[in-house]
Amino acid sequence: MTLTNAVPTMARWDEDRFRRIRRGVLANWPTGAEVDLDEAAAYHRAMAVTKNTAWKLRQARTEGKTLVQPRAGVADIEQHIALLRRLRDAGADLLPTTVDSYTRECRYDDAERGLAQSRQAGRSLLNGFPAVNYGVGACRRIAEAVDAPLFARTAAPDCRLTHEIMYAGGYTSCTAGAIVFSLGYAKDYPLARAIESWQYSYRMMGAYHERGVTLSVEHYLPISTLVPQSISMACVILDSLIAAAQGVRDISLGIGQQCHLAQDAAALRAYPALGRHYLDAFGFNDVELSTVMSQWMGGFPSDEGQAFGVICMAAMAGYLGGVTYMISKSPHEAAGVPTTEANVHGLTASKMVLRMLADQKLAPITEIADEQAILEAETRAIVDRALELGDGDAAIGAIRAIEAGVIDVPFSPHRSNANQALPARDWRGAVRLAQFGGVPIPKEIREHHEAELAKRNAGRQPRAPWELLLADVNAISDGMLLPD
Amino acid sequence: MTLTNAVPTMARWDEDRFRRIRRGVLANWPTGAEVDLDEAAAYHRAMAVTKNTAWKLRQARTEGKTLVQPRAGVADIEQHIALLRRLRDAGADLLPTTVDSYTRECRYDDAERGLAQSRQAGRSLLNGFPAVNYGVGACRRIAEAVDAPLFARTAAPDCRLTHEIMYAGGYTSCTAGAIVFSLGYAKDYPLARAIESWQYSYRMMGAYHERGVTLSVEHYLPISTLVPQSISMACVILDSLIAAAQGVRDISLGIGQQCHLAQDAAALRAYPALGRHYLDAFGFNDVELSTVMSQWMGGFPSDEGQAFGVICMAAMAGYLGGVTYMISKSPHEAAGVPTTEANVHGLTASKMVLRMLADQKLAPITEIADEQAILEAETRAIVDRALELGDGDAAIGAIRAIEAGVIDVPFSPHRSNANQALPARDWRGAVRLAQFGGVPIPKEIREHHEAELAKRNAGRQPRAPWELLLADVNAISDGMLLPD
Amino acid sequence: MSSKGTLVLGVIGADIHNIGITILASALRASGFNVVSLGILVSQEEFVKAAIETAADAILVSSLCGHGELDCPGLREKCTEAGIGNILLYVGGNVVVGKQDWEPVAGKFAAMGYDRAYPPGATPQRVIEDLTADLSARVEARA
Amino acid sequence: MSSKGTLVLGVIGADIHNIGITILASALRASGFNVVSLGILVSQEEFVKAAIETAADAILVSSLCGHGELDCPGLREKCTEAGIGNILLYVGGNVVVGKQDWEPVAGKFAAMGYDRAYPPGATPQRVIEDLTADLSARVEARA
Ligand code: B12
Ligand code: B12
Repeated sequence: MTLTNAVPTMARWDEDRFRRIRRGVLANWPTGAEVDLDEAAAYHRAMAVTKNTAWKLRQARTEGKTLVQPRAGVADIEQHIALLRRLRDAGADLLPTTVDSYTRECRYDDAERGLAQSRQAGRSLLNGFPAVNYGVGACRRIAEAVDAPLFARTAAPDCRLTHEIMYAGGYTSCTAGAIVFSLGYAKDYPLARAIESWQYSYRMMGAYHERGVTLSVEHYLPISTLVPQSISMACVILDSLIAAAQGVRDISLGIGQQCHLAQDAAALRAYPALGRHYLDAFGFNDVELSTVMSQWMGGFPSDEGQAFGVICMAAMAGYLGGVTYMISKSPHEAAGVPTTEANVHGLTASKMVLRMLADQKLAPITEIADEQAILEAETRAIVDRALELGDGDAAIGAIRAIEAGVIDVPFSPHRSNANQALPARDWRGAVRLAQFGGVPIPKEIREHHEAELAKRNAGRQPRAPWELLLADVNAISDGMLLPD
Repeated sequence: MTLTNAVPTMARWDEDRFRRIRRGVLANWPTGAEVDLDEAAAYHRAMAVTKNTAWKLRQARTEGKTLVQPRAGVADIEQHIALLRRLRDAGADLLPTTVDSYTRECRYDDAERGLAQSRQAGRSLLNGFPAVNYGVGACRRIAEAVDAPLFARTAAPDCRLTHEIMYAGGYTSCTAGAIVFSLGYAKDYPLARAIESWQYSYRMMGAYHERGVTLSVEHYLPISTLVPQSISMACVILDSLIAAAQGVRDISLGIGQQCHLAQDAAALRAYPALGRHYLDAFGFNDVELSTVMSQWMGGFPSDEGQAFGVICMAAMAGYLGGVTYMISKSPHEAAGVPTTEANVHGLTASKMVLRMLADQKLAPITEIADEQAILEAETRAIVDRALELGDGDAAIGAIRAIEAGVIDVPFSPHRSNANQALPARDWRGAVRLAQFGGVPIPKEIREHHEAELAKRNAGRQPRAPWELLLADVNAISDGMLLPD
Repeated sequence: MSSKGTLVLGVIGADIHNIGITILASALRASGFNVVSLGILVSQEEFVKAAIETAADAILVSSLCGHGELDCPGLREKCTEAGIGNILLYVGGNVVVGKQDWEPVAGKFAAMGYDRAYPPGATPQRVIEDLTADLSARVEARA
Repeated sequence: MSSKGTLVLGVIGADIHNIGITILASALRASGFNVVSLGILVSQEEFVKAAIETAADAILVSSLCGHGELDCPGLREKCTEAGIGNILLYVGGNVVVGKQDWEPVAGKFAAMGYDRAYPPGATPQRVIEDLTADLSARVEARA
């Protein structure tokens, strides 16, 4: 799996390079031999269009509907199929297959061991479905067992073989992003290598597109607990440029819910125009854009009622933000992988709120406009600075921006992350920056952050930003938005 | 229990009349002998003020907080106490004691039988706590076992003995209303008698007040599935006038959630000024007013996730309406009396949403103002007409208004109810009237109802109002606001 | 018989939940039954009396409030005493207190002599189908 | 000893959940421990190596992703082989897949040789109290 450590540009790979590296990728586990791109593209073309994510998302956008996708993945394929069918019956519009942690880290031998031990124990010891170990045929069995688009939910700096297997297996979308997954999931995986690994995956999707099959990606920064939405959005936009350059033609721009209705909705409302702006600037006018929100990605309350409160607030924010689809959580979130029933209830609660609100055709709440203007200005400032640093190249720019702390993700485990920016919630629970580090937030907005944070701290014992942040991190799981 | 059938006026009873009737009331079941009003008032005065509902509501109003009260009642007192303690630990601000159906109907011998059979079966065969059979001492045991205000949740045309026992037993509030409970809970109990029976209860609370103890009432029309909020509100205001006239000094004005955010919030926002207007007009300036919302009182979805969706929407509406307190439902609502855990989860979900929203200090959504103007005009039209019919007397006016169909409650089981008004949801799910019957809705608003309903029906097969109503009644339990 | 049959419908005991029977009555009427609705707070005696007076084919007992185990036993016996022991008896609503497994509950009501018992949220369609089947089975049996 | 003790902390296996240990590390430091944080994706070998190099008093293994049953067995044995068999071993996070009763799970990790195992959502306070107690008990035992 030869990957250079040189700084990659965003330029589209030539066929040769893709083919050369591909041999190594597919050789990495026996099931790689099952993949034949032409045959797989034909398989997709023969599939009902209703099973294609891009088609389904386009339909939802046209009808102004919000779709819901839960997370789900277990070690045993029969149980996994049963789980997906139950979720589909309960109203899931898009069906997930969450891949286990070993597979994410390309540790297929460990996944094999986990699979064997799971079979022995009669329950899943793996936290997801080890798709690579199962191979293409097994994935197609899943695809043929359900009547909705399938989503490969895996995330790491290198998901190439998983993508090969699952896309050939009839999946039509995946969670994605070189930058977002490096900053969210990696410690010392070099950024340059991560970008190349993702360029491979994107090029592969491009190859499908050239064969008449549109595959979709969902970009979002998974470590979103208190990361300002603009920082997430900037990463997502850069990843989207990198993806589009390789030929990806259907992208969902994602955020994680932060439980502040106006700010969450504002991010979702800002996304389409922002995304369009940058993609068009690079000439990617034919890339279709959707928006997606993951329900609260921080520590969940262990009380199941409170968990439903968070879930229903997410649905509310998604509705106000006109989101295309939403990834639902369950009342078991704090405890562990949910039972089927708990998973279903997270889904049905979300859909109930979405449906009831959709009928009411509410105007956006007044607070959204202000937050949207702020997020737009911030995101543009970060992306523009990154592109400037990269001399107009999104890949180079992203790496330099991270190294310069222009992109700085609080809590990122990645060694390249600056860790100088510190967020905090303001007096109304909106996420602001208490320390800006190298993040180029425009001056007036900086002052706004400071003023809103000052209102929160007014009349209280002064607290160190770090201390405040700790309290804020635990607040939702303790049952509130702002800690007392 | 001598009650006349003559039309009662709202005039305050003289001591003599109260004392005379009281003997009969207390003689109705042996535990009645335990009640001594002076001793009971002293008991209340010695109680911590934090256990007084009026005090707690005033505090909530001052702090702008929303309190939550679940429903709960089982046959066995030990289990009932354990249940209340658990709910209190989970954050219930006001503690309920839901009284069983036999007690509501004054069938204490049947309640006794239900109690005996419950003990035998080791589970509650009664749907509530038979407070009269237990008596004053038992109620005080409950009051002393918990540290929050206790609410007697009983409802019927005649709750006099239950009130005597529970108020003497340390309870400080009850669900109430001659008009609302006649129309919601009775078939052929004469309205005049119901008013007299409630005047007795109110006079009793007045007697406590004169002894330094403020007891509270919660007025709301329990049959609220699709009853326009203005009709509910008119009934509640008339009941409040009748109550205040006998000396009640703390009243909560209630609605049932109808799952339309703006309309529910508008009703709650309209209430304080409307209530103040009428109470002041009659000189009851010293009556304190709160607002209360019961979460959706129609058929609940049996899917527990969907049920949480409804519960969280209620919290959202309550927040937007600035409600003083809310009665929470549980995910078991459609199935039966909830387990303790299910009850707790309905409570914690509600509180989570309320807390998260409170921190965000949102401005009212734009749709509220229009709905509020409509509800105010409608409610005033109905109440004014009723008072006119009663020559300025709320009791006489209420009876005549019901008989004239000026007050007309869809689905009411009461034989005096006209059943000519038919509601329906409009294109955005707001509840309108499709047939007005004798309800004096002002002309422009009438036209507004018609126009909004026409938008819903535009381009569809014409349906009879009754047919539409049936579909609307089942919609929420089927998982949506507007049926397809 | 011009109608599909005469049904006596009511809410038993101290129970006041009348929305379900309102919906049910209108659906049953629309599908051709002759429905005699007694409303809420109906005693067993009133059910029997109405069934005799109207020569009803079935009694439909609604019990939502949870007191079904207290209010429903004995109705079959009262019917028998009154000479209508074979009348079709249905019960539905939320017939017991709390969320319980349905099978044992159904068994209890069968043992009380109810021909059919319905779990919470039974749809009018299902009731109509069952009534149609049960009543025509009886007509055939008599023929 | 100027600090309350030296702790090696990390997220084991293929697990990348680092927010918990970030919080935990900062709380432990604030309360006087010397914390060596290895971050995410830490192998058993790395834990042992770091413990030896820093002469650590305890190893705190975080496992959120659910693979605790696969990733955690054998660490005690590796410690023993490396000559630090008596080191205090804690494990916490969401150590198994799914919402499970805690008692049996705790038993499993005790059997693997962990001195303490924590259910989901353990607070730093509790960890600090336990560490303080366990480490001072050891000091006393040695004294
Ligand atoms: C609305 C309502 C009320 C209103 C009733 C207004 C009115 N006049 O009708 C008010 C607020 C007054 C009320 C009061 C009480 N209620 Co109530 N109420 C409800 C609620 C929310 C909806 C009922 C309803 O209207 N459903 C809609 C209709 C269309 O559906 P349905 O009634 O189920 O009927 C359908 C089918 O079941 C079927 N069906 C019905 N009967 C029959 C009979 C036969 C033979 C057949 C074949 C079919 C059939 O056909 C109908 C059409 O599809 C239910 C919970 C729920 N289901 O969500 C609780 C519920 C029924 N109530 C309950 C209780 C305990 C009470 C109270 C004792 C206390 C309280 N909660 O405040 C009092 C009782 C007073 C009394 N004396 O009986 C409990 C019963 C508990 C149990 N069985 O374990 C329930 C289940 C709520 C709960 N989970 O605790 N209630
Ligand atoms: C945030 C999060 C993520 C983020 C992580 C970002 C990051 N870089 O940290 C992202 C999105 C990337 C992610 C990915 C995945 N996640 Co995740 N994630 C969470 C989540 C929502 C919150 C974790 C968190 O930050 N909590 C807040 C911190 C402060 O609390 P904490 O971690 O519990 O730590 C505290 C205590 O537990 C204790 N503690 C922690 N470790 C230790 C160790 C010791 C020795 C002691 C004494 C104490 C202790 O101290 C901390 C301070 O109080 C949890 C569910 C939840 N808890 O709500 C799921 C959860 C942990 N994730 C889960 C899973 C399955 C995954 C994925 C496999 C798939 C997925 N769901 O997408 C991938 C895994 C990737 C991988 N290779 O491991 C599951 C694990 C399932 C299980 N155990 O049964 C959970 C429980 C969600 C669920 N219910 O399904 N996740």
